[in-house]
Amino acid sequence: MKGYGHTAATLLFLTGLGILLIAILQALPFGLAPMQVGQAIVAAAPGDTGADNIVTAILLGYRGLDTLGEVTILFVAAAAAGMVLGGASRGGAQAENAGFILHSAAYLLFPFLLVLGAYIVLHGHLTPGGGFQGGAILAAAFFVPVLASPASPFNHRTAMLVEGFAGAAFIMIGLVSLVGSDAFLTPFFGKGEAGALFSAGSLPLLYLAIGLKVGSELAGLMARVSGAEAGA
Amino acid sequence: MNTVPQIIFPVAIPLIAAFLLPIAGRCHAGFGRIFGRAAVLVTFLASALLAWQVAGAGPASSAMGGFKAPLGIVFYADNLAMAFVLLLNIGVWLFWPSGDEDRSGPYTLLLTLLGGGAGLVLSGDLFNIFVFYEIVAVASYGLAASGGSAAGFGASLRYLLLSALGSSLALMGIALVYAAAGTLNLADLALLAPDVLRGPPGAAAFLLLLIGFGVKAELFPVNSWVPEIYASAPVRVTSLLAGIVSKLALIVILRFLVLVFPMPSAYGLLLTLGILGVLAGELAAYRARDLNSTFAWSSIAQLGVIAIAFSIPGPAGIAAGIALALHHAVVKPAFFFIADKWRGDVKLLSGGARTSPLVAALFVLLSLSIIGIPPLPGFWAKYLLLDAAFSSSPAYWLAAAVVLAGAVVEGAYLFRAAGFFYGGPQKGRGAALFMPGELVPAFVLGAVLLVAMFAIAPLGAYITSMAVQAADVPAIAAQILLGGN
Amino acid sequence: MSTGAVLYAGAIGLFLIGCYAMVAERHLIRNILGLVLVESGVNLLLVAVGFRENAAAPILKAGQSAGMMVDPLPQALVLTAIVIGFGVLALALALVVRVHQAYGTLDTREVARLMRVEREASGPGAAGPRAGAKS
Amino acid sequence: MMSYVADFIFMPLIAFVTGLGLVLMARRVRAKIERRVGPPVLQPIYDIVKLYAKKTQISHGIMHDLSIMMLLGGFITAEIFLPVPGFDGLAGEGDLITLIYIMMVPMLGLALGVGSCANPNGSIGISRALTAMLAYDIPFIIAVTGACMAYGTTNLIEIVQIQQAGGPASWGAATMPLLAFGGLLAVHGMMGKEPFEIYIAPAEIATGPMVEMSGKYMGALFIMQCFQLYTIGVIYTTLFLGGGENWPFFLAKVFAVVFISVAVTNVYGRFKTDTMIRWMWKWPTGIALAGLALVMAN
Amino acid sequence: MSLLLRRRFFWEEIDLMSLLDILLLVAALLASGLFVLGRGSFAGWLATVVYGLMLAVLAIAGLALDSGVAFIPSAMSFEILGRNLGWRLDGLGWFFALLTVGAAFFASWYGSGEWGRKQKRMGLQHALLALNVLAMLLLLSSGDLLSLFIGWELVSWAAFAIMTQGGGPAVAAAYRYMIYALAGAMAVFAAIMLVQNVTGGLGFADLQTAISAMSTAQVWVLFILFAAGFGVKMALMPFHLWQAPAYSETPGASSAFLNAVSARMGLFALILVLVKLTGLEALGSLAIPFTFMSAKSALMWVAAITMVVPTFIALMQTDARMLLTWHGIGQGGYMLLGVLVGTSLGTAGGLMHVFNYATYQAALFLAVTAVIHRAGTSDLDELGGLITRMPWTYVTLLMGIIGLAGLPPMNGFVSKWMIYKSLLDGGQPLLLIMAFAATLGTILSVYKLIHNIFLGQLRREHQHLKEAPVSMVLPMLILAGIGFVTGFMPGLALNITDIAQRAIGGDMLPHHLGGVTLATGSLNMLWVVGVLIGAIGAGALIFYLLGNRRYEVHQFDNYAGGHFLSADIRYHFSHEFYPGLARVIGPWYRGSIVRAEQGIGILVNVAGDLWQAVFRVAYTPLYMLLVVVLGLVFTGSWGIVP
Repeated sequence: MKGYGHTAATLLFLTGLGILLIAILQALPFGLAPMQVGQAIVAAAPGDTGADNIVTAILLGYRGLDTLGEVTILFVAAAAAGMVLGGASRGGAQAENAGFILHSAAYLLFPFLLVLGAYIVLHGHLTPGGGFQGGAILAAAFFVPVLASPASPFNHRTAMLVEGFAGAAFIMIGLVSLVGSDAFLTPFFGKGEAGALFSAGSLPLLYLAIGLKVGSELAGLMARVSGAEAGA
Repeated sequence: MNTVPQIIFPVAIPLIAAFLLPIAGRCHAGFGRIFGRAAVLVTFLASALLAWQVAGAGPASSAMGGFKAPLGIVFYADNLAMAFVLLLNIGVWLFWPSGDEDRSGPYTLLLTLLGGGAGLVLSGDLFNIFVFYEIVAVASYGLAASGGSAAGFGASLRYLLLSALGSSLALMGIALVYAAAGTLNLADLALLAPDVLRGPPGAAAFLLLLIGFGVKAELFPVNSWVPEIYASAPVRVTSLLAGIVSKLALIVILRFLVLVFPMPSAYGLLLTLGILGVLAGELAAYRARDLNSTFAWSSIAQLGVIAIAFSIPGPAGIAAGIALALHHAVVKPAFFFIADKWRGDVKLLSGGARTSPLVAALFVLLSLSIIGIPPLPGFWAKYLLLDAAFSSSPAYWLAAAVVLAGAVVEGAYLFRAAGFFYGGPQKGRGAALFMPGELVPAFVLGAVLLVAMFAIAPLGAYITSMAVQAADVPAIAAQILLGGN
Repeated sequence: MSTGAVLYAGAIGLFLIGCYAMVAERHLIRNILGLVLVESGVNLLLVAVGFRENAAAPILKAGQSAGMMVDPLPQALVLTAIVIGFGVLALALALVVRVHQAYGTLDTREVARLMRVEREASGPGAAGPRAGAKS
Repeated sequence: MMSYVADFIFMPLIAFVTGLGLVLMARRVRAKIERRVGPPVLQPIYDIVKLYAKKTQISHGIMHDLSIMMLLGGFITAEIFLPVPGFDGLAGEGDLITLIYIMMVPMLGLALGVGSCANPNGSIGISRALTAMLAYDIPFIIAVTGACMAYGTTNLIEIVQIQQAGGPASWGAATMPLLAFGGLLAVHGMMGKEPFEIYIAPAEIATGPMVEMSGKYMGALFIMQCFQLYTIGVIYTTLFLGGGENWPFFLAKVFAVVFISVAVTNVYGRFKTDTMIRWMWKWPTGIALAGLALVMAN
Repeated sequence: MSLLLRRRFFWEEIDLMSLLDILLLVAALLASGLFVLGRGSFAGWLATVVYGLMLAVLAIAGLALDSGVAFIPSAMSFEILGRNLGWRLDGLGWFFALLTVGAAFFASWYGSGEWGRKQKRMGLQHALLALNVLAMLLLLSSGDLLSLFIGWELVSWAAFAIMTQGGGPAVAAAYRYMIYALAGAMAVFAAIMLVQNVTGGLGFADLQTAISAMSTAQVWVLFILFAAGFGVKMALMPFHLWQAPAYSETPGASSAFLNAVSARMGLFALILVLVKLTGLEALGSLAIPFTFMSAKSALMWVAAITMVVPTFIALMQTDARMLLTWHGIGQGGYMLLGVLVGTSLGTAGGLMHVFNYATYQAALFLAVTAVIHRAGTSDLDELGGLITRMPWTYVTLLMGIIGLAGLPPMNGFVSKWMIYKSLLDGGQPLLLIMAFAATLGTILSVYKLIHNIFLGQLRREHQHLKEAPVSMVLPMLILAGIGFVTGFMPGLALNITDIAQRAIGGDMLPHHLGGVTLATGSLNMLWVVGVLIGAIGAGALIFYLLGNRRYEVHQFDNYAGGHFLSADIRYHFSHEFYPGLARVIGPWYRGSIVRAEQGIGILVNVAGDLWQAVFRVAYTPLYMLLVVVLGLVFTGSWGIVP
């Protein structure tokens, strides 16, 4: 009845849209798009930033502001979610500890997750991965115990502190570079030799700040959602 | 050719303040509010300083991270951008939530909104504009839900879904542009566009970007969220969204139109959406029953008018659009403040003028200005629009006719409401008695309108010079590509 | 089918499935999942744009010069887009929780109807200061 | 100025005397049709003198008296503006349109007077009289317009000269037969004769406007009737029958016009007000419009 | 020809520049002053005195204009958005300004007397009246199209403000007026922008160059926009529905002002734009294909229909004020018709009719307000026999209706005679016949007005009614007196209209104190009125000398077919006054235009509901999808077809 008419119409539109998109993409040459900026960056990245991982060079160097924006979005989303869920009833039944396996594994898993997360964050400029990916793993590290024993409340205070200071650190680094070479977010501290842990100037610092911020934010967010879920 | 590193301050200061605010809020309850207000004040001063510099020495640009134009991101500030940054700062300051809530949530969102909005207008890079647009979008989802009412959550969720889908379409548009042109810097694109973006991919890219950014700019098909959000969100958020943030999105669309897609199909698309927006807004507002939804529809219509203005090629259209945008930014929030105090069916407000004559008088003044009655600035904005519309192709004559017919319908429903205020015995529960504090922003805006009435000539000259500067593509391209060291 | 056609088809396929889920489905969670699918489709398209035939990943192997590399810029953009997607998703889920608590249902049409009923009911009656539940 | 004094005095007197003659003629014709002898020659004067000699003169207020003065004054002014052989009067100062409107002053005066008598029959009579005026005036005005368009002037003296230039062939009736005929039907209505006299017919509502008039008021109305017959007759002759080149011929034409109307009146019954309007707006108006079209054609 | 008191004295020395400035300054000060201290009872008298002062200033300006000065420039001019706005007063503007200030003078004098004291917010009404005068002066002295439009808007909104003072039904009528006025204003705005698009400027000269530079289609659009826009305020036929209820619901004194002058602003603008700037021959050359009519004749036919139909609608009204306002609409048709004939006689007739109309319409409205003040109602079925109680009001109403009907002793006759004469000489018989028919209709309906109010039986509740107070009767009588004096010596009024006619251009009308002497028939009111008064004197002599002494009888001493009259049975014929006519004309009143207006209202409602339904759908993302598909098709096709 009404529902089917509606789905039929949607399907019709979608096929139409698909055909049109395919037609447009045919016009764009696949695989031989003019890599004008990409080629220039690949050539200049090692010289400018000294980072092996060119994607990180772009993320923190050439398009540092994008990353700042990205971090802000995460921060805003977390703050908004916190505000939205702030009202949810905190109480709710105290669920007993999750099953034996999860409980014991959680504490076993915690150190490994921490080491892995830290490694990925610190080697962001060398190997694939970086602040965001590492941060996610760190967040998982802190969240698993909460899953394991919902009774023990997640320490939101410290998470919020870490989050705030890490974000502020990121911008401070940018502003400091502004003082140095009159352009926001310019990499400084020299480039160091390629491939070494302490190379690519201030990029690792930025990635460290991002890692901490993302870690604390996501952990806090997931804790609050699960708290709200329990309460609902 | 001046490069001004402080160009980043309007973006950086609010963001750093937003990050630190929860901490400040945690350690001392009252301090959170004061810290927030102080941050806005500092940003305003920085932006004012920058605006003064730009007005003096001409448009400034600065490459982020010191990387030359096509590679890195370049910020570009001209009079148009600075005007809207200042408008945003003043708006946030004026609509700062009243101090009763102690939670730091709305304050952080407002600060990020401030930073994101400034970045949106200043940035000269396509993807960077998308990121700042997302910041503004997420902040506005949060603020829309900050009312705490069930309807607020439902409305902002539906708005989130719609806007997120729009953003993905915009991202697809950016992908198409990048696939075609290989670069993301607006100035670079401006130089490449004539030969690369002319065909269907270019037109499709503009359409996707237009729909993506159109959600926030309340363009016709994608503004179905407007009535729900403005009905349920707190009044200060509504006035901020309706009055200022929607204008920023339109300015971004204008940037795309002027720099990257100066094609007849692009202008035609924006014109059709604008005309449909005016029709939809005015007619729906005529049938709305309570004041708040009336003004929600009418803001759709007004933004349709601004979209029509921007769709007129050449500096005249831009000048008209800016004038209309500034005027709407002053009038609409005041309307929402009045509507917030007089919720419910219009008929119940009869006799309102007796209990609060000043507010009724302000309502009439605002209605006269928004319809476009001569001595008031609204008329001069509409005059600029018609001047631009009539001097271009006949399609715009139709648009001008629609705008004029829209003004008549607008006059009809606004003065129907005014009729209730001034006429009729006071049968409903008495119109709300106003605590002076609550309506201060509305009266401030009314005063600004009156002052602007006398300062039309200088304002007009300033706006036309701003428009000429914004339409001068080669100069912008030169400033961004070469100026940024 | 050249790799390009497969990639583009995959991206657009994901996008269309996501769109269907967002538009036709009545369950809020399915809508949000549709949104995720749409975003992943667009991200895939963005990455596919930077693809080069037989080119290496944009990581320099310990000091040797850059060979024929894939375009790194879209990959950076995608990283940012993914994080943005995640942020919006988190907020969406938070809102879904609250909507469920408030209206008890997750059917979009039902929620829309309840909201309209509430606004009409609150309209004429509550002509005083806003009646919304102030938390 | 002095040359006009003679006109001021004689023109109304001539009008009054001719009017008496016309009234006498009307009564005699009616008597002949009803096969009876008819009143003596001076009967109209006897009536007027009898009415003025009445002891009780009932008045209904100052406006009632004023209306009598307006009545007589209006017609006297109209006579002065109406050129007759020998006396041009003030025709040079006021043209045909002025004359038509001066004729409306006594009608308005009568209406005000009857209104102030506070008798509903009177008011009903006046409402019917005004409706009748609306009915017959439209064809009359079409005829007048057509004539003026044909002659190219509204100055009555020149109209008469134009018609007399070529003898009877250049009379209005000759050059514009349809207009003349339409005008005649309208003039018949103006005189308030039989088919159109519902508003003053005794049998209808106690003589309508005259219900409260008695004594010298009724006398004044009798005088008005004389003036009315004379004025309408003279206007018609001036417009369509070549006006007065010499007295006997002029009087013959005036008596002929009134005779046609009087002859017709005694044969017909009486129209109701709305049928009168429909008849007047159908036949005379149609004919006059056709005449006007002819005039405009050449 | 010489003006009233032709002495060459000090006006050369006065710096002409400041005359218009003084006028505008005084008007502005009065308006703001009254808003501030409007409460006091002296406010009314103060306003009257100031209006008198303004009349004096205008008189001096008239002397200057009469001696050949083209216009009186004003120091006030702005340069906004590349357009300069200037104000200057030319003959045409001066003529209408004189009427405006004159009508305001009498209205405020009337309002400051006892009538004013009984009003709720008389102070506000005085202030709004002053605001209206200021707005009208700004409109009348506009120097270019933009200041004309600004003045136009100010006038329509000031009129809206003064209309809402009546409360209740007045607000609804004012709301309806506002929608009409707004639509008209937007049409004018579009027209002005069209002119600026063609010539790049907004001065009056630009309009003239634009007319010649435009294609006929554009000139047609311009003509229709200007005629419709200004026609709304003048209540030309299709846009006339709002005027009667709006002007009759306004409280007494201000409604007299509105009726006398406010609707004529539309005529001023029409004359200024269509007659003076565009020129009648240009309008005449705009032929309507397939017919032998041109734009000018089309507008004349509209004016003619506006003359006839409202008059016969007025005939059917049962409320005195509605009857008069419907006549106001009808009289507007006369003025426009006169001006459009094109001959100097026609223009002079049209302009003089504006002057005459202002005098007797104001007097009539003040008289009806006096009746309302005393008897409490203006419903013609509730009144009767007031002549014995309110004689002076009766005299004013009598002189007013004679003027309105256009009968000899009063000035209304002179201007109507000139309009008829110009129609006759201009070869327009059908229009002349319609004019005559309208005059006949007016005579019928004004008699109904005076009969139902003053003549017939006096009702029991009105036995102890007193005459209206002196402060109300005096202005009425003076207005009626002006009507009689300008009727007796039309030369005075014609001298004033000369100044306006000289400003319009075209040849002047040779006239003398008594009227007009033309080859094809002349009018000398000195003789006509003199002889009429003499003859009435003779009638009086006949009445008083011959026959016995008259004595009055009581109202109930009446012939009633043997029935004894008493106070409790109603013995007064006023309801459905013209039954015969009603049976014939009745079916013609189908109210087709009213239904058309409601039709538009319903259309907007349905469209509004449709658009709202579009937004209420739950699946908002579907729209986005829809638009993307349509957009891609649109852009795709565009791309393929370069």
